[in-house]
Amino acid sequence: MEFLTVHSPALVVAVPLLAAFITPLISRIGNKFRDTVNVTFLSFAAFLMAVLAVDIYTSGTRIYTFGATVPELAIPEHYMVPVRIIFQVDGISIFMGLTTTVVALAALVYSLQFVKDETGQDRFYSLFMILYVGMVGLEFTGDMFNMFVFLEILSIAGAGLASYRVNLADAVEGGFKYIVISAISALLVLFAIGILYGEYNLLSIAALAHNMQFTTLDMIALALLGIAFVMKLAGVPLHMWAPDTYAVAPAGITPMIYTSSAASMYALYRITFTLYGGHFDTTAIGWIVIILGVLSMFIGVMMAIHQTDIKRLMAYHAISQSGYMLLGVGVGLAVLTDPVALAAYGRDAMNGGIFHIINNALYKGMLFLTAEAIFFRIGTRDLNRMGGLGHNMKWTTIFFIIGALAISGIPPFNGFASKLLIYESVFRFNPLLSVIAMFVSLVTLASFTKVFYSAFTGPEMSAYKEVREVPKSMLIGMGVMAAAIIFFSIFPGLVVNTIVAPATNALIDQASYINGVMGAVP
Amino acid sequence: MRQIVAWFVLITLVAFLITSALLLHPFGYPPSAMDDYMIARSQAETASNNVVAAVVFDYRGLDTLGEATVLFTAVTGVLLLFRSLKKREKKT
Amino acid sequence: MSVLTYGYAVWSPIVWLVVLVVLGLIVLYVRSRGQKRYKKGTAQTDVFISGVQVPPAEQRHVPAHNIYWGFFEALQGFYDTMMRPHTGIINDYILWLVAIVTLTVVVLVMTG
Amino acid sequence: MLSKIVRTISDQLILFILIYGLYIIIHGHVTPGGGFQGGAVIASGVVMMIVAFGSGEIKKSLRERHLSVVESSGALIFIGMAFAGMGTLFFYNFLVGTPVFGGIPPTGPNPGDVWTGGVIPLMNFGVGLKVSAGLSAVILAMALFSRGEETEE
Amino acid sequence: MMPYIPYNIPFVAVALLMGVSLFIILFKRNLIKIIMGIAIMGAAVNLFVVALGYRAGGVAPIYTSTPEGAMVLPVPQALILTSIVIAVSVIALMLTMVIHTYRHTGDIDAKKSRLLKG
Repeated sequence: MEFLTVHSPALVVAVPLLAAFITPLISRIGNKFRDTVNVTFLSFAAFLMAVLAVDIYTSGTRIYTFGATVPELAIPEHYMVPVRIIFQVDGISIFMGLTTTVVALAALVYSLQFVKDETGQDRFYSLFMILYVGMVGLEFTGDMFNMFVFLEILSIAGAGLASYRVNLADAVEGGFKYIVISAISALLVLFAIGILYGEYNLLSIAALAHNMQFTTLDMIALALLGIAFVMKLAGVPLHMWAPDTYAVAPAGITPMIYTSSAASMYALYRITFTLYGGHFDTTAIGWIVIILGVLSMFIGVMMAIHQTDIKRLMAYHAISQSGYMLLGVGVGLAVLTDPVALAAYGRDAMNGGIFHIINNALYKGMLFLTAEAIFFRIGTRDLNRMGGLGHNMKWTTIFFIIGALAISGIPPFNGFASKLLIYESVFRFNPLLSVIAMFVSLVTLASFTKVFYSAFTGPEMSAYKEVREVPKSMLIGMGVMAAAIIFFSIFPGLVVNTIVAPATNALIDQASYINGVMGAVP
Repeated sequence: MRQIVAWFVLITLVAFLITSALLLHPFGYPPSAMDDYMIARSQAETASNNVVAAVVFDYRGLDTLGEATVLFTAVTGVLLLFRSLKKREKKT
Repeated sequence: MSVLTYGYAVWSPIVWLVVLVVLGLIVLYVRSRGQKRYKKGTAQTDVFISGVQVPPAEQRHVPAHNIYWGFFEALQGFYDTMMRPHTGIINDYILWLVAIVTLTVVVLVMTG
Repeated sequence: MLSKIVRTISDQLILFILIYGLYIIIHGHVTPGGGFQGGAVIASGVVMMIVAFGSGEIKKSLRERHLSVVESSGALIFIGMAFAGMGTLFFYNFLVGTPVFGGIPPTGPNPGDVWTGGVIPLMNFGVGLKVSAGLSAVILAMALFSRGEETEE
Repeated sequence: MMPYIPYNIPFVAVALLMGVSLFIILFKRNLIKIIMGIAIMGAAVNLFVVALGYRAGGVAPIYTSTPEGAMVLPVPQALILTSIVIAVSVIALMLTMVIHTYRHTGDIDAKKSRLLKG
C-alpha cells in the first residue's frame, strides 16, 4: 500500500499503458479475456487515482521525479535547476484526473457491447487506453515538452478512434480534420516551448514560472500556447472541427474526445495561471478568455438549435458549455491581481467554472451516449427521421431527460448549481455577461426540448416498431454517469468544498506550485 | 476577400516570428543551465558515453516512452483503419 | 453538506425538492377537485380542428426541421451570416487559427 | 515485382542493411544512433524488399499480425525496463554498477565500451525492435491496401 | 572559435520556413499538399529547436574518442528526436485517412471531398 501511494503518480499513467501494449498479445486468447483484462487494468488505474486523490487532499501537492533517487528530489543536489521530468500533481490536476477516470470507466463499459460485433476490437481497446493515458499525463505533468508529447498522444489516439467506422465516408473526414488541427496546434505549442527553452534553457513549468521575465518573446510564446490550446478545446471561432469530429466518433469515444478537450482547457489554465501568473497583470489575457467564452456560449448554442443531426447538435452544445467554463475562470483570471475583487467574486466565479467542468463532462458525456444508443438501434442521426422512441427505449429516455435537465440548468440538478455560481459572481463583475449566460441557458433548454420532442415523444413509428432497448452494458455505462449526476446534484456543497475549492486554490496560489519544485533555491 | 485576409495574417505572423528570432539569444551562445549538468554528469550517473542517449533514455525517459507510445498509436491506428470489414458486412 | 454556500447566497437542493413535493401535492389536490364528467375514449378526447379531417397519429408528428420555424424565419439574416464561416473546409479552420493567433500576439505584445 | 537484377541485388543487400541497423541499435549508447535510428534503417530494408519483390511476395513471409506482436513485445521490453527501476523510482537506471552493462566509463573523452550504459542498451534494443516492426507494418499495410487487399483481422 | 553569426540567420530561416508552410496550408486545397505543409512546418520547428542548442565551435555531445572542447547542448537533440518520430507517426495516420477519403469520395480536394458542413 505504501508502495502504491508513493508510486501512484507514475503508475496511473503506466498501468493503462501496459494494458494497451499487451492487448495485441492477448487478443489471440479470446475477446472476453481481453475485455476483462482491459476493464481490470482501468479499474486498477481508477483505484490508484483514488489513492492519489486521498493522499493529495490530506497532505498536499505530490511531486514525482522520474529516474531520480527520491521522488521529491526534483533538483539534483548542489544544483539550481531541475533536469529530470517531473510529475507535479496538485488540486486542479487531480480534479481533472478524477473527471477523466469517471468518464473513461463509463465509456469503456459502454463500449464493451457497442463494438462487440465489429472488427478490430483489440486495436480499439489499445487506442482507448492510450487516449486515457494521454489525458492523464497531460493533466499530471509538470514539464512543458512532456505536455506536448502527451498532447500528441491523445490527439493521435483520438483521431484514430474518431474514424473507427472507416466504412462511413464522413467518419474518415472527421478524423482527418481532427488530426490536422491537432498536429498544427501541437506544432505551435512546440514552437512556443522552443522559444521558452531558448530563453531560459528550462523545461519544467515551475522553474520557468520562477524565472519568467515577461519579455516580448514570452508574450509571443503565450499567444502561441494559449490559442493552440483554445483550438484544442474548441472555443469559438476555432470550434468548427468539433461538430465534425464529435458527430462521427463512435460511442464511448465522443465523451473521451470531449474530455480531452477539457484536458486542453486544463492546460490553458495551467499556462495562464501558473506559468504566466504571479507579478504579471493578467487582465488582458483574462478579457481575451472571457470574450472567447462569451462567443463560444452564444454562437455555440445558436448554431446548436439550428441543427437536425442529433450528435452535431450535442457537439455545438458542448462548445457552448465550454464557454461557461471559460467565462467563469476568465473572470477569475481578469481579477487575479486584485485581491479585493478576487475575494469578493473571483474565487466564486472560478469555483463555478471548474465545477462546471466535471458536471459537463458527466451530463454531456451521458447525452452523447444516449445519442449513440439511438444511432445503435435505428442507424441514423437525423432527427427528422426519428419519433416515438420513448415507447421502446424507456431507460434511454430517462437518462436523456436527466441529462437534458442537467445541461439546461434546471434545479435541482448539478448544472444549476455551477451555473448559479457563475451567474451571481459574473454579475458582480459585469452584469451584461451574466445576462448573456442566462439567455444561453434558456436557448439550451429550448433546443433540448426540440430533441426530446422529435426523438422520443409522439406516436410509435411503424418503422421503429421492433426497436428494442440497448444492451445491458450500454445501460450500465449510462447509469454510472446518471448516478454520478444525481449524487452531484444532491450534494453540491460537499463536492465544491472537497474537490473544487482545492482546485481553485491550486490555480490561484502560484507560489506554492513553484516552491514545490524550486523550494530549495533561495 | 479570403485571399486578402490570409495574406495579411500570414505576413503579420511571419513578421512577428522574425522579430522573435531577432530577439532571441545570439546564435551559437545559448544559455545552458540545465544542459551543462547533463554534459558534466551523464557519464557518472548513467554510465553512457553518448550524452544524447543518456538524455533520451534516462534524464527524459518519459518523453521517450511517450514517443514510443505515439509510434505504437500510429501503427495501431493505421492497421485499424486498414482492417477488413468483412465480419460487419456479413452481419448486415 | 448538501448546502452550497458561497459569497452572497445559499443553494440547497433538499429544500428545493421539499418545496417541489409540496407544490405537487397541492396541484394533485386541486386537480382532484376538478370536473368529474370527463371520460376517456369518448368524443370528448378526440382532436377537433374546426371540422377539418384530422390526419392519423403518425403524420401528426412534427419533424425536427419544422420546430421553431418562426424563430428561424425571424433570424434568417443571422443564420445566413453564421453559415458563411462554417464552410467545413480544413484550410478555413487553419486560417481561423492563424488569424486568432496573430490577433492575440498583437494584443499581448501591445498591452504586455 | 521488379526485374531479376534488382531482386538479386536487394536479396544480397538486405543482409548488410539488417547488420548495419543492428550495429546502430547496439552501439546506441556509445556512438551516434540508437533504437529509433537503427529501427528506421531496418524498416528501410524491408521497404526495399517490398519494392523489389512486391507486397504480395512479402506478405507470404511477413504478416502485419506478427509484426504488431513483435512491436508490442518491443514496447513491453521498454516499459518493463522502466518498471524494473521501480525498486527506486520509475525509469531509475538500476543497472549502473551491476555486472550487466554496468561498467562506468572514465569521465571525459575515452575510446568507449559497449559494456556500459545500464538499462540504456536494453531500452535501445526494445525500441529498435518496436520501431522496425512498426514502420514495416505501416508500409506493408499501405502497400497491401493500395493493391486492394485488406489486412487480416 | 567560430565567428559570431549576425542577425540570427538560422532563426530567421526558421520563421521563413514557417511562412512557407503556412502559405501551403492556407492556400492549397489538395489534402496531400496540406500534409506536405504540415511536414514542412514540423521541419521548421525541429530546425528551430536544434538551432537553439548550437554552441559556437562545439562538438557533438558524445565522449567516445571526441576532441576536447565545448559540446553543443544535448537536450534539443533529444527533443527533436522525439518530435521527428511524432511527425512521422502523424503523417502516416494522415496519409491513411487521405487514402480512405479518396476511396470514398474519389477526390482529395478539401472542398470537393467535403461532406460535413454547417
